[in-house]
Amino acid sequence: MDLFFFVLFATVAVLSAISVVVQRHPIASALSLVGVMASLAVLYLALGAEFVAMVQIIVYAGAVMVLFVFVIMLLNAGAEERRGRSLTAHLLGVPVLIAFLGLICYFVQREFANAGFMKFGNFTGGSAQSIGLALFTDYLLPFEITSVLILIAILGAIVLARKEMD
Amino acid sequence: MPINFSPSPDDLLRFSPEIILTVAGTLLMVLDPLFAKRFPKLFGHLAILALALATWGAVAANAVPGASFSDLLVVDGFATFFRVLVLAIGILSVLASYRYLGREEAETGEYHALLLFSVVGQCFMVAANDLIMIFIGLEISSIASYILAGYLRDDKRNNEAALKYFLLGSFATAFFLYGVALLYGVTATTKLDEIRTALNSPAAVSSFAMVAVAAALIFVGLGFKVSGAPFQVWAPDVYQGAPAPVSAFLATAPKAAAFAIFFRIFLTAFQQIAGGWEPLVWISALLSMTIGNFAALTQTNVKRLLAYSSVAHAGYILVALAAHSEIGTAAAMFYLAAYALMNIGAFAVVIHIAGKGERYLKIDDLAGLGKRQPGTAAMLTVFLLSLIGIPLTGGFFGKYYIFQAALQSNLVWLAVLGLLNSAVAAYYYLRLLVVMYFNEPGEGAETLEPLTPGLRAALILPAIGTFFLGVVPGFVLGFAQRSAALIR
Amino acid sequence: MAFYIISLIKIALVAFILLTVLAYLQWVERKVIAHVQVRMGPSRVGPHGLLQPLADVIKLITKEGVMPPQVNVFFYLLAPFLAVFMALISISVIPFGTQVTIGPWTTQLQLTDVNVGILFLLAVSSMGVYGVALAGWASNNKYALLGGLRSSAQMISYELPMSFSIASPLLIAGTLSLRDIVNAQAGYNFGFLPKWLIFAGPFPQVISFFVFMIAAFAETNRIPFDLPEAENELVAGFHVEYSSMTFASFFMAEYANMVTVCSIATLLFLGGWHPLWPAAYGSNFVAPAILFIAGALCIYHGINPARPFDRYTLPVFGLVFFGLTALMLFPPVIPVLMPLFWFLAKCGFLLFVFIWIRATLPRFRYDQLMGFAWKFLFPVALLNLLVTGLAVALGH
Amino acid sequence: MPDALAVLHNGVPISWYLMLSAVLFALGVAGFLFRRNIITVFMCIELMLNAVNLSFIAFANVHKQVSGQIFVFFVMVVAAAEAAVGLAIILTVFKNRSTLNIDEISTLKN
Amino acid sequence: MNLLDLVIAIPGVGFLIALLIPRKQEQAIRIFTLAVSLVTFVASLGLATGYKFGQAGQQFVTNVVWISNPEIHWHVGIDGLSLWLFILSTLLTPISILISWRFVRNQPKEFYAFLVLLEFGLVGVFAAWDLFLFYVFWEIVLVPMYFLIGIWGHDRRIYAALKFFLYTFAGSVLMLVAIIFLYNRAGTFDYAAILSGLQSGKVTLTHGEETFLFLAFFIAFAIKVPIFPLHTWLPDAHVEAPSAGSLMLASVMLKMGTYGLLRFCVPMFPTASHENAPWIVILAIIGIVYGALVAMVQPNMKKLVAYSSVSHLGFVVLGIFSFTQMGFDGAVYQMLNHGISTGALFVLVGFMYERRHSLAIADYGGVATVAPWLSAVFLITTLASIGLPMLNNFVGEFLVLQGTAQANFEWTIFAALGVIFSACYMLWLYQRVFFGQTSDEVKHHMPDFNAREWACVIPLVLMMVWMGIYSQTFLPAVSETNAKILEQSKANTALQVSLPRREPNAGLTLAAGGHIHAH
Repeated sequence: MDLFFFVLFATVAVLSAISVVVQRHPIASALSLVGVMASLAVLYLALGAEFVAMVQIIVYAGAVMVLFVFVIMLLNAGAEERRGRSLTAHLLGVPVLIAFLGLICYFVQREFANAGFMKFGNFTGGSAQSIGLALFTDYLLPFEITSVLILIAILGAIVLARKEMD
Repeated sequence: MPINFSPSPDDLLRFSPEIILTVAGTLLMVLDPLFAKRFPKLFGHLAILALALATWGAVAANAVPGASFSDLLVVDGFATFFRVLVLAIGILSVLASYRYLGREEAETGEYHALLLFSVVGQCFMVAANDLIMIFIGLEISSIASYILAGYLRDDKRNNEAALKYFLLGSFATAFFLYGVALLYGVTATTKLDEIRTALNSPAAVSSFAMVAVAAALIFVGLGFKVSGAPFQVWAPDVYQGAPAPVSAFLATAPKAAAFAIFFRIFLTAFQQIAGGWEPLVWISALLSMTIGNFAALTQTNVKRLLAYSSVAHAGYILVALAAHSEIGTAAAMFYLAAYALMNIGAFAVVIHIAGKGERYLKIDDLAGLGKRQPGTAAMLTVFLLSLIGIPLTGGFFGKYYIFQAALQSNLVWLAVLGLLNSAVAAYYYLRLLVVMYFNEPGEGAETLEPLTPGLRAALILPAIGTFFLGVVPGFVLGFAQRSAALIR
Repeated sequence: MAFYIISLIKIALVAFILLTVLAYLQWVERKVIAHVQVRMGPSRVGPHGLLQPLADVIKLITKEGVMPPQVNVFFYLLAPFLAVFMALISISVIPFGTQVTIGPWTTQLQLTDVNVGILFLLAVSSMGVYGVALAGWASNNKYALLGGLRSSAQMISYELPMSFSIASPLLIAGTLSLRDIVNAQAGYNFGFLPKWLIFAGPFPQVISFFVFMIAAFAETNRIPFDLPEAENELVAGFHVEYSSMTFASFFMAEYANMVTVCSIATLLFLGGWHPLWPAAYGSNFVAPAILFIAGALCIYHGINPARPFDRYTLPVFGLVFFGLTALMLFPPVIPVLMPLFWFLAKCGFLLFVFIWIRATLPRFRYDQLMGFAWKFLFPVALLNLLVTGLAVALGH
Repeated sequence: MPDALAVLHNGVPISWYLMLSAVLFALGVAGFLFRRNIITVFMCIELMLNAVNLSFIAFANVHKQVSGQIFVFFVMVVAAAEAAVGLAIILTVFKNRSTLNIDEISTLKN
Repeated sequence: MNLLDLVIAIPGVGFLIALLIPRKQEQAIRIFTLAVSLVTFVASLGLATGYKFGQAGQQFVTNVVWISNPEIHWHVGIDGLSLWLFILSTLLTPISILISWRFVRNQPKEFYAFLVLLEFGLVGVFAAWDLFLFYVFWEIVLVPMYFLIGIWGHDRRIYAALKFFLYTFAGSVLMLVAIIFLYNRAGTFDYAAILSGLQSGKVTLTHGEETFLFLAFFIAFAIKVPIFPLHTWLPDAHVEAPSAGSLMLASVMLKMGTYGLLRFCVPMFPTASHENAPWIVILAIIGIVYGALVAMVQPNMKKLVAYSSVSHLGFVVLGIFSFTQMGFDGAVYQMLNHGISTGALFVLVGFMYERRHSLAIADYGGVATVAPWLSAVFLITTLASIGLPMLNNFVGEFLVLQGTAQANFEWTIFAALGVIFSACYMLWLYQRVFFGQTSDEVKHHMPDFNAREWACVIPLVLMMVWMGIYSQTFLPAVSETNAKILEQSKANTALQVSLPRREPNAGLTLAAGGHIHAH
């Protein structure tokens, strides 16, 4: 069952991610990204991170990506004409990326092949309670300081996007 | 299950600079709609006050060094040094901003609030002992900087600067984060000292390859932030496009903080695999110096020139990192202080000559400054000489210490190439001097306005600082060395 | 294996009942509004128009779907699907009652019990925006786009006070599982005052409840927040280009959302399936009594028919009601049916409120709507959360 | 490579999750490098962050620690803030230049 | 705080005070800076009188910690090598101020202030006994000279100034590498400590390291001297600089290079300097001949003098790399001579430029008839410059040639060619400028010396004669010190050299070396 879910949603995630990258229309990319996020949320659930999975959907898919879609619509961004970056970028970039990917995969496989197995329910530390406890004890400081981050984001949006008053 | 977690007074004191700045930033935001029209300068004054208070807090916190908030925050000499440095940069940036904001008729309240928040992030970064904390601090600093870079939103250059800074900054962040994730996977912790302990254990040797990958990713992320080559592509565009006082700030404070964590992470967490990352830093340092200096040779825009020069200076500091020794760390700290002073000073002159809408940014617009305003010209001369590395200026001792560290770590060729680079650099700095003193005044100089008090202070204070570092470097260096001993 | 079979049966049952309810909700709405406005409402198709929903469904299915030439086909078709999917999936975590034991099998009256159920609901509802926004955009029509943009902005804005208002009862209940939240509301103060969160706890959640309801109206795009489909400004908003089944999908989604939010309100604030007063005081007899009265009324009107047809239909209904009354009085099923009844009753009442308000209030102006969300609702919800938090903290 | 039986018996190896994460990350990087619409480029950054999050969660499962999930939480907050600011920046850019093509937004230089 | 500190401090403080004088008070600035430089000069004479002859080591030592980490000392002192160079700097500064008295109209405040700053740097260079301090002064010299050329120079001043700065700076950063390297090895910047460490073997360098360090120092000094292929900045800088700049540049700043060679390169890295001597000597000879030949064809007086400097400095380098007592003595003496006589030439050319506003030889002719005193002084200077007996250069050139002959006679032949050539171009210059038809422009614009100008040239002429007639005033101190340096360079060679190599100077060095080997 675990394997089935993993394969299913990993496939969905990868296909959606490819779709994000190759779709010409930003809206299509955005929705594909939502697809990635949703399938990742399911994988999070499987890994015992139910709270984070839900937050992933609420914050990422439900708020951040909506914002993206919103902006795309607002700007009425059209499809990209298919004239990619320079050839050299492709010639250089693709092999480097594949090498990068291969390297990471190789090391990950070497290092973590026997690190553990995911079985649904083998880790139940991801409840809202345990997250909350961690957030308000060990991670109180970063938790508080993220409020500054939010404040900056609000301020930034005001500074950059407000209408002229006069 | 009531949770009782209340910080002790010591904890709060160690955290006081951030608290003060956050409160002040919020206050500025609140006061903005009330006073923005009537007292546009009020916000600058308040910001300086807050920064000064925070500096005091940072110094006071140094009296009770130690870890707080479940070891996430560590106040040590290193942290204090960089805190004071970024706070001082903040003060100087505010001083340099008065005239600019007035000239461009920009909103002052939000500007200063963002500046304060950015400094909060940097203070937070440099005192962090945890990769996640560093990440959050980095982002606070960066996000505020993105906005500042595009602060004059009707200016196309500002837009472009903000966009590029934002895109590449976020890109870098993702790399940094991936590195953190992998590191977390190997060591099951993100606290720097625990990572070090974990990697020190004999069992960890088998994971070194993985750690090296993580280190490389973190290196990429931080390389972007410090604008070290080959990740420097954004720097020229951003520094050129952003409002001049913001460029001054961006070229110094975030860079100083990013270098602080660079050193902290690489010397604390990755000390074990130093042999692995040293060549990486070596190459990056050399590339930064070379690319920065040679690209700067052909620039005609002063801001862009300073941008490339800042890339080159990042290269010098990376040399100190490549040395990965106590003395190297101390040298980098000293250099960053000197660099911040001279760079802000140089940018202050740019702010002064740029004129409304930053029209006069060509090197030729400096022409005749030596005749029109000998005082300003003399200040710029001091900064440029310091950037070149002429003795009796901070820049000289900075370079000296760095290359001493490099030689001590047997990086002879890096030192030689670095110093030759600094000779190349002399050329383009001298070009500014040439134009300023030897050429006849142009259009920019005709319309030049007298120095305002804010700018005057933003010139004189760094100049004094530059000389101070150049004549009695022992004071700062001594502190740096004592602090550097702590992060190893 | 049994688990899967039971689950499948439950899913089929819930889907069937829900879809029927949704169809009839439309009928109820038309009837109620008609009566508010002193009209008859649908009455041609079937007795009292009871077959109207069926006719509507047949009509919508058989109508020719018009595919406007300018639309972006894929997203145009995806949008209604998304809307319905998101609306229906949220039902899966809503508990309707306590557990049922039939022979060796025991199951909850709930499709699945997730321990972060309420978050799941929030998540799904936040995804609901996509349907509307996409529909507006894919139609390639300026009215539709405006409607889509408006509604996404509106839904995002109101999601915030909604979340805050949900957080307060969660704080008191101390859990995210919907079932546990309802269980936390069991019992009575002084023996008769229900411990529903709207009444009781360290801090009664009245404000929270109202904020939630207001936000719920906005989230479901109902009057007075139905700006996305404001007929007089935007023709019909985001679904102006939709017809036949695709149009029906949006319609269905809207009603399904209504059901969902009413269920949530019931679960969070109104004690879920807990009766209004203790069984000791006879709460178990409310349902039979109502059914009995309904049956009696049917028989009465069947005997004195207003229309010729009523002579046959109403007695049949009357008999059905009597049968239900008898069922409700049958002791073995009481523990199962009573909670279900109370839950449906509260939910139905809230649905009625929805319709009632639609019949009563005019529409907001757009800036008023946003201003209301950010300047009034949000601070109120925040304040309420703070006070609740304080109360909970002091209560410990 | 654990054989299929082991997978059925033990569950999915964590390294598979990590490789999935690496693949997603690389796809994000590819998008960042090859796409030209600013918004898409930005979305690719989000994809990279998501990939990192998956790693964190997987490691949290390995180490049986909640802290990995906390990090994801913070990353999300950061991503949200970044999105707000980033989109605002994109809006200003679009307002002044009426284009979202990253190649056309390169007027600085001398 | 002894007299030496005071002498160094006066111009430094004077510079700061000069900056404070209001821009409008031009005369006040002139007088003040002149006063400062005169006081410095007088005080520096005190050094000469107080100098204890017969002691080769440094005197007037002050050694206090300036920067504690890394330990950098304010360690200054004077020995026979630096004493006269030191006084030369203090002597020439007032003269340079005087000759600019009327000439500089543009931003005079900065001009005079920079001259004083230049003096500060120069005296510091000659007095510094701490490598780091030396480097600091070395770089300080660069800045005022850069501005002097760049602001008050002639038409191509910007190009010249940049070229000057970049050449010198590039060299000096190499020196910095070497200094840091030495510090890392020896743990001190103190020259004496490093030297004794190297000699006693406490500080060991591999052969490659020593070569590297030697080359790093050598290139820095060679650029400054300048030695043949690195000399191209010099004609540009000299021609474009104002008279005062040319004067200081030729008379004192070039000596910084040769001083450095003798002070640092030779004693600290004896093996490397011996090994590299052959090609350095060849370069020096090329410089001598090449400089002279190029000077011969110059149409521009200043350029001619500038190339003659290349030639003369070639002698100095030759003398140094002959590794003989006489060669050393001659080199040092030649440094002083060159400072006086070439300085005087620049002064005089400057005077003529002030009058005629031209440096082209073709624009002159028959000056002798209108300005006899000027011609007379010029003649004396010319003769001194070509090494006429009884005048100063003769002594130096003789010593150098003799020292070279001791080492390798073939070199002497080439070097002597330089002497002959110098006679050619100088006399030819004199003939073209002072004799022949007097043109109208010359006639009307060539008044003779005034009092200020006399004040400038008299000390120089006196010195030429004094140094030519009674070299014993100066040579003993020089010789003592040189003997010590020679000793150091040999002793060290003996200790370290293990590679067999061809010894160019068969006599002295081999004998001494062999002797110590025998132990």
